[in-house]
Amino acid sequence: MSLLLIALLAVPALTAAVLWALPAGTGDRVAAIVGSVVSGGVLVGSAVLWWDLVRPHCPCTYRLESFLGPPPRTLPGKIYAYAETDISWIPELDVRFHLGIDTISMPLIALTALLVFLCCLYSLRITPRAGRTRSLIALLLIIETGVIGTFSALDLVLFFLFFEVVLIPMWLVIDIWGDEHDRAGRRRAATTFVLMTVLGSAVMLLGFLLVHRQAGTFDLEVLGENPVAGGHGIALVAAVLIAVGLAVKMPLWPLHIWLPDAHAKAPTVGSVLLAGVLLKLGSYGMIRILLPVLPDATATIAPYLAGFSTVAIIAGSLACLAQTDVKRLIAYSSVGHMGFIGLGIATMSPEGLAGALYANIAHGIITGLLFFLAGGIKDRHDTSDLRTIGRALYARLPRLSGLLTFACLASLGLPGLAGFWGEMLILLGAYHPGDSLPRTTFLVLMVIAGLGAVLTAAYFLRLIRQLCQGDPADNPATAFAVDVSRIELITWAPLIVLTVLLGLWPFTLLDYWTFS
Amino acid sequence: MPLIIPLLLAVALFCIGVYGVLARRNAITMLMSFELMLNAVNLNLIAFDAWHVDGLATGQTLAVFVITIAAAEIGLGLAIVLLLFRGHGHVDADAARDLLEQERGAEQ
Amino acid sequence: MTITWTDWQATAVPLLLALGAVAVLLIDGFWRTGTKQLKHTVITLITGGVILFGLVFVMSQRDAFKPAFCRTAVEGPAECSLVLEPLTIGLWAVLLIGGLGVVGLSAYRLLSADIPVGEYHFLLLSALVGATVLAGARDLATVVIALEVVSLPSFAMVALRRDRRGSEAALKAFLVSVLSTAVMLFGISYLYGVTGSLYLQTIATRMPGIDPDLRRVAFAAGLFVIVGFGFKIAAVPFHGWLPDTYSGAPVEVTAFLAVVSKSAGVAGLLVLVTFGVAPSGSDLRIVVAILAAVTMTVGNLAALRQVEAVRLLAWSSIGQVGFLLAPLAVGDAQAVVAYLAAYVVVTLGAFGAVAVVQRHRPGGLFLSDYRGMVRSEPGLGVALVFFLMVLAGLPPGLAGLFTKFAAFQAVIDAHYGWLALVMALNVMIGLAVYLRWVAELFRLPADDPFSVNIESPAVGVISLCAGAAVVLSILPGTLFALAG
Amino acid sequence: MIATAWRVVGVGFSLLVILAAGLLYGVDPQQTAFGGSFVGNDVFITYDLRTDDLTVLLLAVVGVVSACVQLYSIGYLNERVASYTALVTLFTLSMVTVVVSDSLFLLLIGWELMGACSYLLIGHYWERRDARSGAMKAFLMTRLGDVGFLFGIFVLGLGYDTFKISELGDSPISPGALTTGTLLILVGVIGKSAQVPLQTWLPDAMPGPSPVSALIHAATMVAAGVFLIARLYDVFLAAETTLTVLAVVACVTMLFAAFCAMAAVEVKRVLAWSTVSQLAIMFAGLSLGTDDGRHAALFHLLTHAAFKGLLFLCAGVLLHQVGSAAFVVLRRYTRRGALRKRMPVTFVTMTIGLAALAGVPGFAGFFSKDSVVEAAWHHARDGSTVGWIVLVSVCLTAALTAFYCVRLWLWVFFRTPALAGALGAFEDDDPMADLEEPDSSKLHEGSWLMLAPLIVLALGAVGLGYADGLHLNWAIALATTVLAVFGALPAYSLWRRGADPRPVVLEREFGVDPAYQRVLVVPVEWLARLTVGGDRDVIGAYVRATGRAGVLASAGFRKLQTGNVQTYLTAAVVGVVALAILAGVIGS
Repeated sequence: MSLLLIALLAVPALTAAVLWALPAGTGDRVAAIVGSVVSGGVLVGSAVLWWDLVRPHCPCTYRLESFLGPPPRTLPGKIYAYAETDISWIPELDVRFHLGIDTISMPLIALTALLVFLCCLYSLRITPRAGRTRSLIALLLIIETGVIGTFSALDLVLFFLFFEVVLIPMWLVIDIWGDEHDRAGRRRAATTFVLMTVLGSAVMLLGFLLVHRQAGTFDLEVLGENPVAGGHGIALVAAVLIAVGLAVKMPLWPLHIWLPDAHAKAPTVGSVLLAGVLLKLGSYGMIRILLPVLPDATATIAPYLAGFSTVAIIAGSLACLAQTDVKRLIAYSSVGHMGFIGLGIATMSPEGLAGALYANIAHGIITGLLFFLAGGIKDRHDTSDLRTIGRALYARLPRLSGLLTFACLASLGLPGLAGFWGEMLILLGAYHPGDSLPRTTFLVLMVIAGLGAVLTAAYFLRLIRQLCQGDPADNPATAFAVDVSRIELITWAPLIVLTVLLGLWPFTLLDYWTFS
Repeated sequence: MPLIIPLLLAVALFCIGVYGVLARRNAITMLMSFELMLNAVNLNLIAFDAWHVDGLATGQTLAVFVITIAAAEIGLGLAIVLLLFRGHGHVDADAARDLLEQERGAEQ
Repeated sequence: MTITWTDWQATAVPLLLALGAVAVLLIDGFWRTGTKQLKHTVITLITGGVILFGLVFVMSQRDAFKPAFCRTAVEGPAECSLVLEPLTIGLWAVLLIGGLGVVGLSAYRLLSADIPVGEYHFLLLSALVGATVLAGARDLATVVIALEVVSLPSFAMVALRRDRRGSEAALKAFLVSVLSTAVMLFGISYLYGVTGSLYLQTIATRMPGIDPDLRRVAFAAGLFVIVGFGFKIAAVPFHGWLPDTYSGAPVEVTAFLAVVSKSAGVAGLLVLVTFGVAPSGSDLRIVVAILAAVTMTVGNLAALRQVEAVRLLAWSSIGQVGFLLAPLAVGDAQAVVAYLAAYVVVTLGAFGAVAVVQRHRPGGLFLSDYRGMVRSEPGLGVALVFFLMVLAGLPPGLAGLFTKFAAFQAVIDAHYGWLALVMALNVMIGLAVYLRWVAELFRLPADDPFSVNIESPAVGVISLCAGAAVVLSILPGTLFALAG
Repeated sequence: MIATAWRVVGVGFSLLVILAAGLLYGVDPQQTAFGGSFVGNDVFITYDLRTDDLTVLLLAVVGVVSACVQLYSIGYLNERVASYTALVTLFTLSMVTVVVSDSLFLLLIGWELMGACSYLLIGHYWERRDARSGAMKAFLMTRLGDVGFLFGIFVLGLGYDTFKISELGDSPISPGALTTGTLLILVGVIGKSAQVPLQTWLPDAMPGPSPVSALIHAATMVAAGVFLIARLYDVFLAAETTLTVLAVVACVTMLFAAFCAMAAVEVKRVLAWSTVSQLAIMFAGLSLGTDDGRHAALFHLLTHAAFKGLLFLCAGVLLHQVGSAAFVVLRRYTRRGALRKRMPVTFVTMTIGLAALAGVPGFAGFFSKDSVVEAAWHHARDGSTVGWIVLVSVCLTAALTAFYCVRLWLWVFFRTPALAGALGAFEDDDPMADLEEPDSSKLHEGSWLMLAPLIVLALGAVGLGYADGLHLNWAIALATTVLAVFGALPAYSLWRRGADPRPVVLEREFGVDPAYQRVLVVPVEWLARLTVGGDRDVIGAYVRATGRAGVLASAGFRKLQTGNVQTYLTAAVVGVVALAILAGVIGS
């Protein structure tokens, strides 16, 4: 099935090329349709791939056993590749074109495919004011290629490569289709985003090269078999470099500074992909590379990683409490949530890792939904500033604001919705972290993170209170033609359904991630 | 004659040449300073050649080449200076400043 | 007495080029009848043919080892002045490709009218002769002479238009270069004095053995030699002449300077550093590393705010040289050649695009003149974006990415951590530089979009470069296979 | 259309719950598990259900009250019905989940869903500021408790190496872990049941619709804390410290709340505070650590659900018909006895409810409270300090309860003999005190949809006292009755004199809320502003500074580019020297 995986990578990119080949004037609508069809195909393909992956025959799943009893354990983050493609690409540099998936990366790939598909679907009717939908769709597809590639790369250089593929398209998306009222602002946001990320990935590359110097290979499978030992010296340096590089992407406090602007200025689809998918590259990299390749060194830096993550949780939540812009607020909430994920990874415990992975998915879905909703509100009011929008949205847009409330509740980790399991497992992981880690530190961090969860609730309720509730009398209701249009409903429905499903039935996913 | 004397002389020549290149504005003078420097080199080469006597007189050979090079350089240099004079009406090296970038649309 | 022997195949390419040069000169001189176009075309064809033949020959000689002008040394292996070996092959290939590209860029109706065709091509070929010899040279005398043979024609080319700007540009380049030659020769004289030989390998073998008092002298001498090349490749702080000369010379000549003469300089430095003057572990390599760090930083930073296309390319080429010096400092010839190859190809393309715009747009010097080209001139715009991305080393410009990657790897493997960090920083700055241009290209044109029908030769050259860059991006292995 | 559908669903679901309770009655305890997956080596997350008599009891309570409330709401509410009914139904569902779940995680899900529903329902009238703030406050305070609850689950679950409630306590556990875990669970309980120090949200939750108050904030959700401790009773029994803490909390809370109720001037607020103190009485019963203590607590839970639900519904009728439940407004109608005459059913049922609350002999509250007292007495007799504390404070609370019940009853329904100051007593906190007489002719009884539930619950408030056989300890019964009378008399005499002295400290409810405001909310807002400022002016400043530095450097290099070739030459020569020195330094 490795052909299928390669197709998942190639098809979007080729489609993008084809779209650009289309004449400029025509084909905006066509482009949207083509994009939707293709990304839909990719979604189906990833679904097939997933099904094939978890089929009993495959050695990297334990679905059957999990009904019989405790499934076998796997090392956290270590790849048990399926649908492999392994071609020597640049022998001089010891770079291989090595792709493959396992149960860690598959859900993320599916998530990517889903979100891109929804974005294209959304663009069928609702497009940024700048027009040029053709290019927008093409860029979205290229981003899809890059992200799926990152999630399926089994070679450090390849990982780095796909990691970089995403940058320029996203920069263009923000720079061209961003907030049409604030030209300089969106330009600055885009540039800050791309430059910080590039610096981060360059630093990460240094780490990879150090790993190569120590281990003599870039191949994740080989490195998983015999990781770089030693918690100090070169290994430590490499771990720090890689962690910093990924932390920029993730982003962890205090490297998060590019995020609020980028999310706030980006067009709706851009924010959705940024928050839903791109941030996951960082956390995925940490799980996929740091833990299995540099276990000892990671153990050395884990407490600091956890500390910064906790700071991120608190700082993000506090920052949200003082925001006056919907999109900025949601962006900062991502900082907090990614902080939770970072904490989960830093615990190096099975619970924490499973939680982090689960939170990855959940955050992708919920925040995607949130940004869709925020985009809807912004399109209707032509601003995302709370004070300008006014209050009492319940009166003006009952359905939309109802959905917003739902999404907020989901995002603040209400049990029964997707957000809960991730955070719960992460806190559980922090309650008894990996053996080599200082337990007391993590207990303190757990408590602080718990308070952070309360703060999260606080700012989301504040948002609901300031935006949805309020006396219609003193904000005269502007009449809106549609509350929630059909396309919006179609686009958002899958996310809503998934939020509920993942909240009520976590077991299917959790069974994939049985670490020891 | 100890080796050191010609070497010191060469260094002195070279330094004078460098001074001339940096201090004098007239292009022709600068070319002459270059000549001084190259001759310092020649002096060195000859001296060293005399110092360790190897089979084929490498130093002297190179010295001959250097002289040739100097000739060629001066030839071209004079041509360029001529061109400069035709264009600018003077041969002051530091007065030729047409090629500064224009300040236009610095921020678009 | 000593007998010297020669494998003439090693000298075939330079000889061929020299013959071509003479032929061109003669044709130019004795051509009376016939239209200007015909003459120009013929000359172009001859020049191109000669270079192409040389290229084919070089490619046919892959992984051969053919020394020339050798004599049995007193101790150790034979001492040779010119050696044809994989490294030489790679460098020659790069140089010849560059030359070919420049010839293509200066085809009929591309070369600005007030440049005499014959001289131009003659000078071009003779400079190529020097460049090829320089890449193969293995003794200091040959190096010096070859270097001069590269430099002097290029100054002449700069001044070839015989106007104010040209003369000034030539003067600046000339003065700086002459000073550099003098300094280098001074250094060489001391090297000779210390080691008693001009053969690189002999120097390399004797260098460790010299008595400690002379060690500092030897060090200073090596430093002078390297500095001489520093002028040539415009490493900071020896770069002052470059932006002015680039903006003063005709675009084709600028392309020549940026591609051929710069590659020649790098080739010479590479030969010097790897073969004799700075054997691994010597402090001189630290000097080169420092040069690299300073050069890339200053170059990129200065490019950050440029508003003229050519000047931006000039400064960014300084930054690129910094990146070239990094693997050079650790003596990784393979990485250097690969980087050089990628750089040559895309720089040719970029200059081609710039030439087109400057030719068709009155006073089209500024980045703002490129606004919206992706929409109005899709082919050219996309190609330019691709070239810039290769220069920045980001996808889709995989050729640039992997050559930078190789540079990083070389530096890291040689334990130059600090240099690697500086390079990482510069990747960011460089990206910032090129993004400003890319942004202009992608913006919607405010007024009069740039749209013309481009001359077919230009289209040919640019699309060739683009095609080559694409191929190199898909199969970066070929880049690294160049130098064996 | 949708609204009707939801109404049908809601009522149907409540009836279903009642049916389930009926079917399960007397059936042997059963457990079923579904789902489930291992996370790590020692965490097995699964959904388990269980049924036993505790389940049945709670199911019955939930079913009946929610059925009543659903019916009542049909008459009570006529805007945003769909969302309202849906949420009430969802709430019932989650309460049922809590009751039947045997897995701590499933229980947590139901537990917090209840909180969410309560938040949304309190905010039902989101136009009103007090509703908005009340809702937010309620959610945040309970959430704060729930974090503790979650940590408690971690400690206990990992301590006992299982997250099945029915298996907790089987395996050995370190005493430290046990105490910590139970205490953390207790935090969650305190938050949910509005005990000190997290009590302030319940009175502020009153702006919600009265049926909601009846269902969530009186009968079921707030009682979930009691249920939870009863469910985990074996674990708590093992943890002495926790029980003592619980006892102290309970006693403080019951008195505190009772005092606050004595000074409240709005019917629903009085009832809210009384709910808090009644819950405290249940906890007191549990804190005794004896079986009959537990039994008494659950008995009180049952009766309390009936009469407090009833009272809230009555208040709802007043609110619905009169438009306000503030004493001062009601007084206007009362002064000519209008209220009593116009709404006889409400009057009668409310009287019954108040009687039950005050512990008038023969009514349900009387028996349940006595059983608590009796349990406390037994425990105290065995020489337990906790027992004594509980005994004393429950008795005191009985007196105070009688006081505020009588006060409420008299002031709302009866004209004062001393007409002077009859109104004045409440004027000071009344915006429109000098309004002319309202036209009480429009005033009339609520619809039968609303009255039927009243009657049902009233029957409960009377009859449930005899639910588990009639066993009466005459001495204690006498004592409590006397105490009740002692509490009632001052209220009566004050009312006769038309005076209602309200000590400031009581009116301010001991100033807890402002204190929280000052200690928690203000600093957090301050910190928030600090963080944003930090991001903008510290971290962001670094980024901006980097950019600016780049620009400046670039400009500087352009300045160096003088165009004068000799500058370049000089720079070069200087560079050579500098390089030599630098490399020399590095080399040596």
